[in-house]
Amino acid sequence: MSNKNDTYAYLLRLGDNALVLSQRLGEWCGKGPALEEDMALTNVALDLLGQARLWLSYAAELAGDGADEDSLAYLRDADQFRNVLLLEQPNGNYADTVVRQFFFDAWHALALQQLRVSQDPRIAEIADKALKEVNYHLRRSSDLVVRLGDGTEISRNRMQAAVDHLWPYSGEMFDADGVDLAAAAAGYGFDPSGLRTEWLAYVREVLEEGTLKLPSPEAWMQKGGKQGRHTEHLSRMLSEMQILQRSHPGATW
Amino acid sequence: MSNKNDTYAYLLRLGDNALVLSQRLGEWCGKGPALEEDMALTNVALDLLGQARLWLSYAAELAGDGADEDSLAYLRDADQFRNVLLLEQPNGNYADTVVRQFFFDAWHALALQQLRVSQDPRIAEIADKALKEVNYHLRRSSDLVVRLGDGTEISRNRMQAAVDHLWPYSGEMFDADGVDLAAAAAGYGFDPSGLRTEWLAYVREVLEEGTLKLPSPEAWMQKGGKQGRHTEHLSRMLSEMQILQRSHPGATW
Amino acid sequence: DAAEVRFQKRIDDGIRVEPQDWMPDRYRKTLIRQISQHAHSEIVGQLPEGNWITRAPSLKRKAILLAKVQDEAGHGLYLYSAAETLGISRDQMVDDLHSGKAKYSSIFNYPTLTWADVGAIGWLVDGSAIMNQIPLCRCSYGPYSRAMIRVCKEEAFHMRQGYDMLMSLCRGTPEQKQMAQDALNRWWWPSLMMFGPPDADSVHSEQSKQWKIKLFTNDELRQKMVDQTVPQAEYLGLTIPDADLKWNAERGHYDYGAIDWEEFYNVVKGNGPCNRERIATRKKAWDDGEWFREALVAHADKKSKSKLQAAA
Amino acid sequence: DAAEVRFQKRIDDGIRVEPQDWMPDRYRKTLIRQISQHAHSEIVGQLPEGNWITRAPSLKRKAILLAKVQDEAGHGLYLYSAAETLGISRDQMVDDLHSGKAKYSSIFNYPTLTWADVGAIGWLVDGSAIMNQIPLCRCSYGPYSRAMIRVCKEEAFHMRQGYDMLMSLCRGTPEQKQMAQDALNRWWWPSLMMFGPPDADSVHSEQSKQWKIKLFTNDELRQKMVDQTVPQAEYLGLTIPDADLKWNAERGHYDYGAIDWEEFYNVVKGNGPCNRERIATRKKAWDDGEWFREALVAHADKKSKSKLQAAA
Repeated sequence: MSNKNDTYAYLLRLGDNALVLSQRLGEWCGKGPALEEDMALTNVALDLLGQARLWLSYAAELAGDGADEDSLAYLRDADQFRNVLLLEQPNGNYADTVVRQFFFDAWHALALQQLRVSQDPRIAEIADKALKEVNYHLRRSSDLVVRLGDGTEISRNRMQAAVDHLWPYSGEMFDADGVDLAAAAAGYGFDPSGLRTEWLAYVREVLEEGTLKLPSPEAWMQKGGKQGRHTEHLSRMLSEMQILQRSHPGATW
Repeated sequence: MSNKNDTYAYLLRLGDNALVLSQRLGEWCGKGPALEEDMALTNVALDLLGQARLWLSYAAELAGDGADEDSLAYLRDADQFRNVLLLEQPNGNYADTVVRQFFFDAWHALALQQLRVSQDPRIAEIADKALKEVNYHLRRSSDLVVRLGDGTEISRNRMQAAVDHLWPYSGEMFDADGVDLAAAAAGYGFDPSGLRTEWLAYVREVLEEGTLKLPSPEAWMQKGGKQGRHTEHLSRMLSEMQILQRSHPGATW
Repeated sequence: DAAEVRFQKRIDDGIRVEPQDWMPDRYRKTLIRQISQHAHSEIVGQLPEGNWITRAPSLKRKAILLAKVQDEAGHGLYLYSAAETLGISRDQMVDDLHSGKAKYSSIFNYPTLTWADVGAIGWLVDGSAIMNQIPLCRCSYGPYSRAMIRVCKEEAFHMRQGYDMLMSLCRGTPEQKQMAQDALNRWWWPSLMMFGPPDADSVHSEQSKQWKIKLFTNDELRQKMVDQTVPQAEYLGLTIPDADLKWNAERGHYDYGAIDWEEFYNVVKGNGPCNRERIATRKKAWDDGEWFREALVAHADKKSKSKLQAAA
Repeated sequence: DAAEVRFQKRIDDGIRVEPQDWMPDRYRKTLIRQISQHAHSEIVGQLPEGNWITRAPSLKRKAILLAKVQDEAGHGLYLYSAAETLGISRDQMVDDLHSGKAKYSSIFNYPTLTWADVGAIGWLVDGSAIMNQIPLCRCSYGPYSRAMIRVCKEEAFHMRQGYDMLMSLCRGTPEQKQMAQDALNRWWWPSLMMFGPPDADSVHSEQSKQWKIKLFTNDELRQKMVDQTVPQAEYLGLTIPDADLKWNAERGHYDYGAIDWEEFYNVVKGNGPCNRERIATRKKAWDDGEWFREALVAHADKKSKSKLQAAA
């Protein structure tokens, strides 16, 4: 049962990452900077939402207390969410949205490669499906980082500001705690600290191509999201997301 | 009982006007354009909140079904709110906030003068107390309209844009329906259409002193708030305002 | 004019007009107006439903809604492309939308006040849209007719999803059912107005019919919509807000009450509840995105220059 | 220096220094730093609690919170005025805040994550603030001491309100009580850090004591705070997150665990959870308000000109 609890906690992180980022992307709907971009962004939002549903449904099964994807999404308070802080940061201008996505996609692809060979076949299966989508997300966000970085002076400045501003939220993705180590030891997950070198190398390469500067890898990093200590943004996001379920307890939609 | 229902509906309008505007003003807290202005604005928010509590408490007593000020504020959906559309409009830039306040204050003072001689002694008492506060609100917002209108070119443009943009929401305050006419007939309320001439004269005078143009009094006016048909803004405002009560049914705070 | 006669003859023979073909200037202009208006409606139409994406009450419904709004962007894209074949640029069309010169469907100037409105839009608004668009799959201008075929397939799907959403509400709690009824009350009349003014008052109609870019009259389509929708409402257990609505066995159609055309023209004129906001939202998105679009162009220029230099 | 000796003698005799009096430059600078930092703390301190005004769960609590945040703005105002008597302008102080040159209390770089945090701030943060400020009511600089008297009265009221808010939560549902415990867990250590570094590491202290602008050491005040708070937590039924906390009968005080000073210095350095956001929020408010402030000045200029003309 302790093992099941660890797996549950592990799945929540994967599901909440996808759910929270998808929710943020959904805020852009109909308001993006170009029609094609709107559609591509919604595609990413949809992929992530689909992944969130798979992770959370599996978590709900393990919890086995009548939970389902919706009760997990709509009836937990902010301190029960386990996404990394990076993903709950507000959309800001579009440069902030692109950089947030790029930092996460680069990690997400590496993470899913690990999970694809998980000893939990259900996790491996979800990761395999998700990886195909995330490879596309990463190509897209990397491409945007290059084009917007090496675009106009305005776009370079906005992108560099976004990189600098979001950088302190990038470290948490590699910060292993007990839940991660239990997952790695049991073979259904991995130790995220092992991904940092590869992530840094990739991010550095793409930023350089976009004429952007990588901030110091030794900079202080914010953390807490994976343990449920979030920024002030998450509870506001959830108040909007959850209001209907909270206002109509027990209703089916 | 039909009479009691009419009075209840009438009180909700008074209470919701005060509550919704107070909620909007609360969003500025700590973020206003100058320290003294922040404090004055919070004063107005506090006055309105106090008035809302008096009106809603009285309404709850009439409802007599265990309702109280908090159940009315926190457990009604948007279509049960009866405030005019003007007051739920977003804060915008500070000019929008000032003009929204000015249009309402000018009506509010006239309305409370009527209600102060209501044949319902409870209404008369609340109105008498509120009027003292609202006279100050009106002096303050009128003064700001003059100073910001006749300030710089930028401030005049912003103020005129705010006046033009909010103008179509001003007519609803004078639009009498069955609830108003029942109140006027029974002597506990008044017919709001009777206030329009005086309101227009006052608003015109202040705008002129602020070198601002009065839009056409014949312009098309939006309405529906008094009957529960709101703009898209209200439900968003309420999702934030109500989230804790909705998430913890039955809890005491 | 001989060319016009030949043009009309081809249309009468059911031959599609293609971009490179000669066409009368008025045909081109009418189509640009019609197609761009349709494209703008898809783009502006994202906003009322998009208003509920962040608040969708289940993850499944959220996914359906996201996909739907994305489809609308896609429809906008095909339709802008179809209009571009007539010699107008997308930037020009966007400018015309923002300046108020071009119109979009007035229905999107009504607010979405509850979650049930998302269902009602799918059922009624997409329902009316399909009724309008199915005949256009056979219209005389090739690119438009092909775009319509693709659009109609997706719209039919959206309509079923909207109906299904309302079905859940109508089988749910009393509050949910009330939400559905309230949405029907608010969306019914505007949906009927979507077909445009009564035939008697309709401009452009005769010529458009002859050119086969309009195949049924407004009133014909409106009647079809009423006939299709009444039994659907009955099945949901909802009441259509029209005291004059009743089956007319003689006509084989439902009779329905008088439409408030004053409201219609008023909303068209700019006085709807959301006209100002819809355009302001789109304009802000466009203005805020300017640096983004400029950067992509600047980057592409750099790349093509460096390719040229490499080639030289 | 004879003037300095006379100055110190007056202070030793308990005579208040007033703005027009001669004072050593370092006294002036130290006070400007201390008072403006205090003023900035009031202003920035509006933000974490202000975060919950729109979500306060009852109208009564909303009114209390609004009034409290307003009081903080008022405190900021008196304190800026007190600092201005020392020859610095408010605009200069605001600039120094925005540029990062001036500090504010690091506690406001922690986020308010639940409603219970509002109560915890009142109880613990205002509690620590009062502990710091009560002695300052007797400090040597007149305007500062008078501002402190007024501030302390209101802060004591805020502290009681915060405690009362937590009392409601602790007597409420298990979720509410958990919320209160979680808030205590997160705010306890930062509140103790508010008194500043341990005496051994504290700069400025000796001279400030001599000048009577600091009357107790950091550690003395911190001990007072612990002693006062432990029984209050017990009464609420909450557990202070310190395994080493226990009554020391010999000392007549509570012993408490080691404070993580690395965290403290890290937050002071700018790495707290909200440093960047707090300043960004204030700076945005200031920048967005520029047209407003300029307009008021422009209007006042016009009025005084027209008065002059009328008089001429």
